[in-house]
Amino acid sequence: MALSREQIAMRVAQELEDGFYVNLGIGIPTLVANYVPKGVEVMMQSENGLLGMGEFPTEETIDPDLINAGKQTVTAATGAAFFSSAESFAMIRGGHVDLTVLGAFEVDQQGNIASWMIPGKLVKGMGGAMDLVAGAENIIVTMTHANKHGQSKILKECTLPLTGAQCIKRVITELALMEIKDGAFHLIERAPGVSVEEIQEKTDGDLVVPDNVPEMNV
Amino acid sequence: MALSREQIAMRVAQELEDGFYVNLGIGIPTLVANYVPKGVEVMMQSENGLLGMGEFPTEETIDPDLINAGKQTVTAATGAAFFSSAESFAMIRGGHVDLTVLGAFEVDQQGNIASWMIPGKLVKGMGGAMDLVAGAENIIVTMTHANKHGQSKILKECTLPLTGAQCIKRVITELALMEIKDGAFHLIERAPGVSVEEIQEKTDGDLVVPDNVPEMNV
Amino acid sequence: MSGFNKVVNSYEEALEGFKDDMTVMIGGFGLCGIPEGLIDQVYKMGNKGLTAISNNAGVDGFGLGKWLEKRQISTMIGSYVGENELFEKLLLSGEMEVILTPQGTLAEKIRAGGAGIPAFFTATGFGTKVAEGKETRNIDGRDYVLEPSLTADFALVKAWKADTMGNLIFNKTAMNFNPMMATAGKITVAEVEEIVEPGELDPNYIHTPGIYVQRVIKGNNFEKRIEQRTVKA
Amino acid sequence: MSGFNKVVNSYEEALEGFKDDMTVMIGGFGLCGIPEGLIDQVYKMGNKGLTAISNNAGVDGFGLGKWLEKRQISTMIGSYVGENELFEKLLLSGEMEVILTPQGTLAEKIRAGGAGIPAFFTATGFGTKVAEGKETRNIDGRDYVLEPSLTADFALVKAWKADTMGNLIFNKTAMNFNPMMATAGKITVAEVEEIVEPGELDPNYIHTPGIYVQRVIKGNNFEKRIEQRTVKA
Repeated sequence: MALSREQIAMRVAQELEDGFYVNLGIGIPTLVANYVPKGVEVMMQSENGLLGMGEFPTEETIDPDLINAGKQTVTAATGAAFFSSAESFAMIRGGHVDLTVLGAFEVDQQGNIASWMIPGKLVKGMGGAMDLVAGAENIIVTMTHANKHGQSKILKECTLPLTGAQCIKRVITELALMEIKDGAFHLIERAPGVSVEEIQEKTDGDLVVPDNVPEMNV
Repeated sequence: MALSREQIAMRVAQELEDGFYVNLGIGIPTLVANYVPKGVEVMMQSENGLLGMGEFPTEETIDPDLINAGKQTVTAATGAAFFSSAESFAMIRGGHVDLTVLGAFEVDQQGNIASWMIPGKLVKGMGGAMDLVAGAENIIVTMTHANKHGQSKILKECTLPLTGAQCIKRVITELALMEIKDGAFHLIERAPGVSVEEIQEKTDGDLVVPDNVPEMNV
Repeated sequence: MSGFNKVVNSYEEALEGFKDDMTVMIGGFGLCGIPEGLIDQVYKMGNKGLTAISNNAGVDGFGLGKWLEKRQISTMIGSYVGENELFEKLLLSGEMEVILTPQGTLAEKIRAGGAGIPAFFTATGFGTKVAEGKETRNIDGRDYVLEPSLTADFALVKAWKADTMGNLIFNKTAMNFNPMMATAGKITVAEVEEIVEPGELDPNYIHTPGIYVQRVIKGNNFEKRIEQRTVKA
Repeated sequence: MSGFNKVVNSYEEALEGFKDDMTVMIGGFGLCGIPEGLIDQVYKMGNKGLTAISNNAGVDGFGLGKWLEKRQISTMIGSYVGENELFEKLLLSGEMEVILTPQGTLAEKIRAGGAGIPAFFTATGFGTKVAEGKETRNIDGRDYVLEPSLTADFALVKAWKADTMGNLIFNKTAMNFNPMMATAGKITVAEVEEIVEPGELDPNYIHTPGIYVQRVIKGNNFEKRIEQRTVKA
């Protein structure tokens, strides 16, 4: 069975380590915060100037001066810090964030990612995504394996304008966890009940398949 | 009569305008703070991270965590701010300081200044002087017109390693106030009782002398 | 009056000298931490041909969305701008040029402008459209893009508190782009919620020292509109 | 123990992994705001071949002057360093290399290192010895020097207060180079006067967010020696 959005987030959450500073993008990545493993503490970085993003406020504690990068009202966790956008991206660009999780339209086997622009449609802008992919050593991309027409988004070469070049090393989709190295996707885990054949079929890029592909534990 | 150190500082102080942010170097420039004209308020910037340097402390209020760029214990004026060295030089380099006053070994008619190094003697380093001369639009150099051997320090071309190139526009010595433009020194004012001839004699660089050279009012 | 008293008493005075075709920075992230009254005043004055530097472009009818109504912006520099139908229309019709800049690069370009750094290298955007036409360089095995800095004729920022000398503190994530923009304006105007006397702000916790700020105005009735009102289930 | 508890209980632990030939940044301006205990510990350990990045080099027998006694520094990068007889001797004898860097450029190189900016242009030093061998460029009519950034294996900083998560605040001008250095060390160790629980420092006034800090140690008995004790007449 293909993973639900929640299950993708659960699988990503297994990559969290105690003491990690983490930046979660909009969409599925945001859900990761709901599945932090027991005994693991993480601090969420929000690129608009907050380290230590807390849960959503109540109607009573809502504060228009306290939002996240998705412009949602949030709270500050214990031990949080506020700072300017320049300081925030100094953290990101300087490689101080331990893990970045973000969505994408396409990734390819060179580690390129396209996530911000579909020519011909309105272009809203890249926001902080280009800085995030350029700054992080440790990035997980969450996305669906194919679009609604069944076309693979796990490509030999991205067709859309790039967000970053040769920066992505791990992708988690509803079907599989893959690593990108040496110019190919490497299948590491598959969703429970999903066959290697289905993954191969929906993967346009070169896919290296080891003898044994364990199922994810979600 | 040649000006005393205090009189040089007094003349410099006449250039202060109400609301100026000012960086004063070590030596004669420091004395300028004692002669701020009535009705004029200035804020002193100290490049180690203080805007709004106050007077020296008393024995009771002395604080090792509060020093100026000369490493002297100081106080903070009302309305002061503390910040990092990076922020401090952002102010300086970014041209936000209204007036910088510093000493020099030599200046020349191209506006070059040498103030930090005498080869063969120990080199202590340039500290913040190179940033100060590169960052300020409005710099006054205070210095003696000649060294103790009578050799002019107001030169056609600096002989010592430079602190900054083509950045100095005004020099005040014990004999004269000069402006540097179009590759020459221009005599603007002379010390009371000092003759134009004496100034010319002690000036190695090209000196443009107008018909009327008023005496300084000190 | 002391030369350090930067308080002005009207929005007209706050924006004296603001002209057509100027470059103007506007603080805020989305609608959080924007100088609402100063934005309204520019809207009232109706200046045209502006180059607006702001992370976002407001929403229809609020914030910079109002400048769009009067076609006041000829060039918009921001990182995420399309939350606004009118914006889309002006962009597609070619009435407005848009220069999309990665958010971190935008923040750093503004900081650099204020700090006298004319250009810097960053890995952000290498190999993407953002790097097109720009100098790139491999330094120690990694590829970087050279980015020039940004400054402005006016910087319009929003702070929480100011003293009369222009020392500023910001509140929580309403800080965002405001501190860098304050350093990068030839004339920086701070619209604030409260003005106090010098000495009332702790010098150890000033976010923006007064040297960067030319004018301070106490804002009227900040609306502080929330874009994504999200509460705990 | 939480992964965010960065408190260590001994100087040995604070400097675990510190080795010969490493590059180390040391905060402070003169003797103001230096991590006294960490400096002493490196002196005790006796590591050699260090590249030390610090605005100044201490005085005879105190601060970095102690490292000079044991000839621990092979290269010193600073802006103003000669207040120390031993320093002069080591420099003239060639036992130590000294790279003099303008103070503002030094501060910016360190900030850039922490912020992922590999190089930037500055007008400082153009036309002087500092620019020798460096790329220069005329940008919009002004001449600039390209300066690469600096990072370090260890950054040893002094703060006033920390919480256990490594959020730091500094006191007055004891801040100086400490915040930038905190961002530029692979391992940043903060020696502080007081350690408090998370939540006790106001998030709006944190100078150095904990993300930059790997270890926190409460210093013993700071001497805080004053170089120029100057009082009102």
